[in-house]
Amino acid sequence: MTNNQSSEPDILYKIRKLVVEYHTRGVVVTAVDHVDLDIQRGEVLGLVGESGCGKSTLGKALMRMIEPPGEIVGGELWFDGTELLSLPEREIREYRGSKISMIFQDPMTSLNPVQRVDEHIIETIKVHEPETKKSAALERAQALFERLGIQKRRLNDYPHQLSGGMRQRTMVSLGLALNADLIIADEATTSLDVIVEAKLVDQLEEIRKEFWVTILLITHNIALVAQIADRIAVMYAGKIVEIGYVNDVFLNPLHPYTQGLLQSVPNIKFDEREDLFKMPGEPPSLSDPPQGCRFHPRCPHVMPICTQVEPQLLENSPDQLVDCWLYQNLPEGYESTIEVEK
Amino acid sequence: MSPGLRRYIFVRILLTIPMVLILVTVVFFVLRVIPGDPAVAILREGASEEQLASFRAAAGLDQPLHIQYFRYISGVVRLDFGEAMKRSVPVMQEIRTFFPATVELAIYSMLITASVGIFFGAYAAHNRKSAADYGIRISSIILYSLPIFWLGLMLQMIFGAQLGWLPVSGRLSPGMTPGPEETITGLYTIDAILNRNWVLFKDAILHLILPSITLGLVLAGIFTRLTRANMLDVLEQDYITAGRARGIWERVLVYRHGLRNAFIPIVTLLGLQVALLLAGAILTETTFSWPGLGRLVVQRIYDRDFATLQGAIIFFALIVAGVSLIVDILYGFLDPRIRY
Amino acid sequence: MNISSPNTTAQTSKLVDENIGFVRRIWRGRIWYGTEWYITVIGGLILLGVTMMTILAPVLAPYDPNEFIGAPFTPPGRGQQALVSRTGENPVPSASEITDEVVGVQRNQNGVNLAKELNYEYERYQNQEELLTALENGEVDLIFINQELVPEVLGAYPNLGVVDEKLGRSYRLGTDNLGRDISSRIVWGARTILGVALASALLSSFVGIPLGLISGFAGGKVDRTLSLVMDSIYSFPGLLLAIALAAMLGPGLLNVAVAISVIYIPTFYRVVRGQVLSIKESLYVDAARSLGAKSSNILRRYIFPNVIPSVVVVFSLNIADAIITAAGLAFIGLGLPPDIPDWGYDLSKGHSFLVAGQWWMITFPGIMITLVAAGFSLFGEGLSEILNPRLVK
Amino acid sequence: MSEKPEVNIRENLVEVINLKKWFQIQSGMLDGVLSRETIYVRAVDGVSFNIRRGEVFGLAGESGSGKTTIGRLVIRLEEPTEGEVIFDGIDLASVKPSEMRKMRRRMQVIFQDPMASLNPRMTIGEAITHGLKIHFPGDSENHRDTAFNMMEKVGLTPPSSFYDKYPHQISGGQRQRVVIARALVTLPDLVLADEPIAMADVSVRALLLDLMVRLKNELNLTYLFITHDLATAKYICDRIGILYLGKMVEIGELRDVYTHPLHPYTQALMAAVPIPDPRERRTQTMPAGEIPNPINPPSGCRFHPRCPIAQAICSSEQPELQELELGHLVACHFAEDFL
Repeated sequence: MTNNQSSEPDILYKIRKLVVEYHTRGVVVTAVDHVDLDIQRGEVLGLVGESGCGKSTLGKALMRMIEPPGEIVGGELWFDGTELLSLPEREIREYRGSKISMIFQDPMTSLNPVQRVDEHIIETIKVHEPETKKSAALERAQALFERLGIQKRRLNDYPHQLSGGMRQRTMVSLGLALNADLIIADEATTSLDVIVEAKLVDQLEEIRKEFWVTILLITHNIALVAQIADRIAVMYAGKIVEIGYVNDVFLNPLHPYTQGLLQSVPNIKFDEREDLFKMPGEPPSLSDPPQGCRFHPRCPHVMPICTQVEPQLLENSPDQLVDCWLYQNLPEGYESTIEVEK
Repeated sequence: MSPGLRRYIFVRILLTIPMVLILVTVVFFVLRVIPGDPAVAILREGASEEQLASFRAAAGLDQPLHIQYFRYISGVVRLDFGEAMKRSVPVMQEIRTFFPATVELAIYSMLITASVGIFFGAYAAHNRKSAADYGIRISSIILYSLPIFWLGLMLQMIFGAQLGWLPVSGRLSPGMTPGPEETITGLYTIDAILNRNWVLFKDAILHLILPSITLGLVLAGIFTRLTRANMLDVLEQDYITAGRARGIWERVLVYRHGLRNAFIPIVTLLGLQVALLLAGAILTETTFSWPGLGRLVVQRIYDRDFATLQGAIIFFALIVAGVSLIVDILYGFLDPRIRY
Repeated sequence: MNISSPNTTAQTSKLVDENIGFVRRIWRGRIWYGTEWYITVIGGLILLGVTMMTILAPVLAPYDPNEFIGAPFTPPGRGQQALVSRTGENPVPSASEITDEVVGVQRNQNGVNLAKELNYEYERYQNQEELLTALENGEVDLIFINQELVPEVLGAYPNLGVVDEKLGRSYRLGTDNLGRDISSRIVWGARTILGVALASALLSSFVGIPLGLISGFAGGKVDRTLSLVMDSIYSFPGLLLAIALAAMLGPGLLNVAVAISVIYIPTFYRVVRGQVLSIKESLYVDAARSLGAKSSNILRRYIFPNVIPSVVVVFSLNIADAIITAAGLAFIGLGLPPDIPDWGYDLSKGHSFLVAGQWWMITFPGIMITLVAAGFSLFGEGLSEILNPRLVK
Repeated sequence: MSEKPEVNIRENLVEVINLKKWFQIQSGMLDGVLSRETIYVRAVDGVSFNIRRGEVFGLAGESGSGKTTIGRLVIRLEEPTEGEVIFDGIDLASVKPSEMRKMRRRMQVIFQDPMASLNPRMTIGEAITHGLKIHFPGDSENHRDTAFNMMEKVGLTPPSSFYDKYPHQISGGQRQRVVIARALVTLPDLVLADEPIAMADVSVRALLLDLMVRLKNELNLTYLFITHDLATAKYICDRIGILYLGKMVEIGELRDVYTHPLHPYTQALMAAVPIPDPRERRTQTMPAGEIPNPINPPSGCRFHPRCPIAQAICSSEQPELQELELGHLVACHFAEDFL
């Protein structure tokens, strides 16, 4: 475990200046652009953003699972004290599934249709712990299933015989089979019905406490992050524009994009925000992003500097970082056109 | 066996009957109804009027159509295709003597096709967009475009005439044909093993090499492309990515998870390959003078033997229908989504 | 809900929609499609070559394909003669001055035709020894021998000398058993093979496509019966059906084309029916129906334009198959009548002479068939990957 | 453009009475002959509701609830197994096909996936004017202007730069605006919107919702708004019906159903939808199990296996829709307890 300052919470995954590019059809697209992110041990971090903002790419990059034509071109991934980018492929493979595991969006296609459910779990355990006997692995599988509320007999079924909710819980049990430290859930509940989603979210909450596992919840569903996450990170066009505790960010969003986004999220409670905020424009294409701050074409408080120079993700107050010139002293030659109380 | 599977097989068996009926009817019409008088076409213009008449009588072509059809169908059901012309030997008996040779050639060719096809198809899919992928794709296209008999002739010339390593024609060297007491299956290699007659086995294998490579390689051209396409579909599925995210070895992912899933459609493709195989056998047997059913068909075309031609075609049709039935049932066992 | 890899639609549209010339757009496709583009272009070039060969056959082919122009079995590149006489007694400074001298020639060799052409007096001898002894003992003053034999002959008969060399024609690809020029037969053969393949592909598409459209669009009983019939034919060994048909119809360009086309009707049917079914279920057809469009309108403007790309791909692959099947039929003697130059026919003729070592009779037609068939397949495969990846199973 | 023909104003534009749609499972050639009784999926099993003129009637339900099928039955893209659909006083079953095609002008559809609902081989202009060509072949010369006018309204400005483009050359949001323009250009009465904004991003969604509401008022349309997202439905619907496994469990004014739902399933749904406010975290427990297999739905009230207040009667008798409050109907034997 790395020794870090006493006040500093225990950081499980330190991501520094991560850059991921896609080379498709003669066009270079920067999906993740110099992202800095700390994931604290034991927390649920919600990573939100609209389609094409790069959050899924970031999730895959954390497991070094970027397939060509994508490529991690820069940055450092400090997981529990080890820099993952420098590891050879053979060693990184050992991290996948045992230290970091992933749950995917569509439960219907995430399990091998010709392989029984128990074979999935036993295989995963055997890959990382070859010496464990089959029977021991089966017992662990049964315990996991029981813990997640699925009947044990379902272990001998084939994936197509399980319902959507059961399959997603199987994926969770696969993630926990080797006591992974971090579970990355990439739109894990998107294709589930809202009641099943709610139950899965409850279970994730219980599991987090019991298995002391950190969860990175990647989703476009901001209301879901409000329900379950401790902290929230908002991504826009390949960059993280704001990070903070959910209570702070939801009550006092700093970045104009976060403000707009939170006001355009529909709320089912009556007499709450009767009309949705209508943000102008559309998310930019990542192949030739706007100059300077990428949100400036849609930003209500745009300043001259915003259209030329990219701001930095800096700490505005303890535990709340924001990537916007409104909260940073401007380099000389530019003056702030809008008075904002710090 | 789950009710679902039993139902699936029962339906498949029932479905084969209309299929065979349609096939047999198509053959019936092809050989009789299309424009032009079959007798003239078979005996060519030179034939005199009474030769034509005797030919029609022998083939029963002078009967009204529905009677011909009724007699034809009843013959098919009893596997009795009448007498071979000018030989007064029941066609079925001739088929029974020549068919084992075709089966043996087909088996070894299929082994080559499947092994080359699955290996290179899976390899190409695994290393998509690499030089190997394009190399394999283009060479498989060229392989399939090779006319079978031309490849056969070339191999005969190089390995037979020039280098003299391999026999270029026939199933066995002269004088090696096993007597009736040794013939069990009619497949020399199998019989040789059963009788532990290693000399016969060696000779039979030597004779098999060139023809089965010719037929096997050409068909491997299609099979590689189809396996690659199926493997690509499978490798793009989420459960492969999910497996990778669980740290499973890349090789295991491709050749165990991937192939096991891709294997199901590949099995159905094998069914289709059998049809291509039988078609290819006709040309291969003619090139290598391999005494099989295919060569019999070609020879009987020269002899204008209408009955054998019709009998052989129907027999082939039944074989193909049988194989596709077996393949479909296999499909049911292989795919858990149907079994349960 | 959202697309995991970044959304590049807006950017890529820049690449496509600038209204640049057709050729430049194809060239720009290179970066767009990568290697698939190269495959399609190679296939396209082969097709272009074959069609040029078909159109320019009279210009390209040195001789008439059916004319017995040279001596049988002349190896490739050979055919030219050398004029040889006894040294010292050279009656004529060069071939052109021959007036009434008698020239000795060997039976079945190109010298005979050359002598006839230059209307010399000539004397035919059974074999080379008789010819040379005739020259030696003065029966004849000059003889024609194959140009490549000069060193060997002069070595053996020092008292002979070469008067003139490189006379008459050389046959680039040699001649066949009847002395016909193989290169001409190759050039003229392109027209035949392309004609048969194209005719059969057109025939099978004229029957297969409409049936596929009806079956896909109508559905219900019609669809079930049609697909059962088509599936049974589809699983049948095509060549055998073609053999039966060809045997019944007899030789003739159209007959062979019909024989081959029957096999490929199910292929067109299955692809078109599959496409129509998937398009029929698509939302934009539902939207058209809710607009109140008539079925004919939907078929014409919504379904057919979206089916065309896949039909083009199947058409191209189908021609490749037809070429190989036509060659197969010719090989077993069910091909075209002998007077039409056909690669398959040449191959089947070459078969018997192979043992005697005349390899060139079968090598060149074989290469051409493979090249043209591969060309169509490459074109089809590349196109299918570009138009809708992994469509043609 | 001819003004919409005047029709005697009737309170309900659409009346749906006991609508049923059963899909046969085995459709194989021999299967019909073989199996003793054919098995059906009862996707829609007796649903009745009315849509008032000028109203946005919401139809909400999870997967397998039959909401999309009902939508397609209302605008006659599919024939019902049983029950009637009365459109503006006309029973659609009695309308001849040719007549039905003319009626189509009055009922249009907006689908969920903008890319799949536009013909890739037709330009934006052709797509929008196709409806005009069918229903107003006469004045074809000003079809282009009508289309430009509508494109202006839906925010595809300047229309000339979009008219000749193909769907793959414009963004997702723009494509959905083309779909809306195509549906509204023939000035319909009823618009079926089947999850129209589910594919859009959160920031774009508000714009599309606002656009749809504005156009409704401007062209006095009536929407049948189908969605699985109750939070979004709150911002556009006037009345809402909740579906479960092919049956209507609750109908009512939006405020009534959202503030005090009477059916246990609706209550669970309302509680399950996450609220975008960390201080209001859900406490209610969720009903057990998942949506059963529609092939053999549970007997009696279909929700009874998962219902927290289920009694013996629930598994034997199917509850009918009763009006417990003015305009607030519910199909549950014990709904009174929640009044």
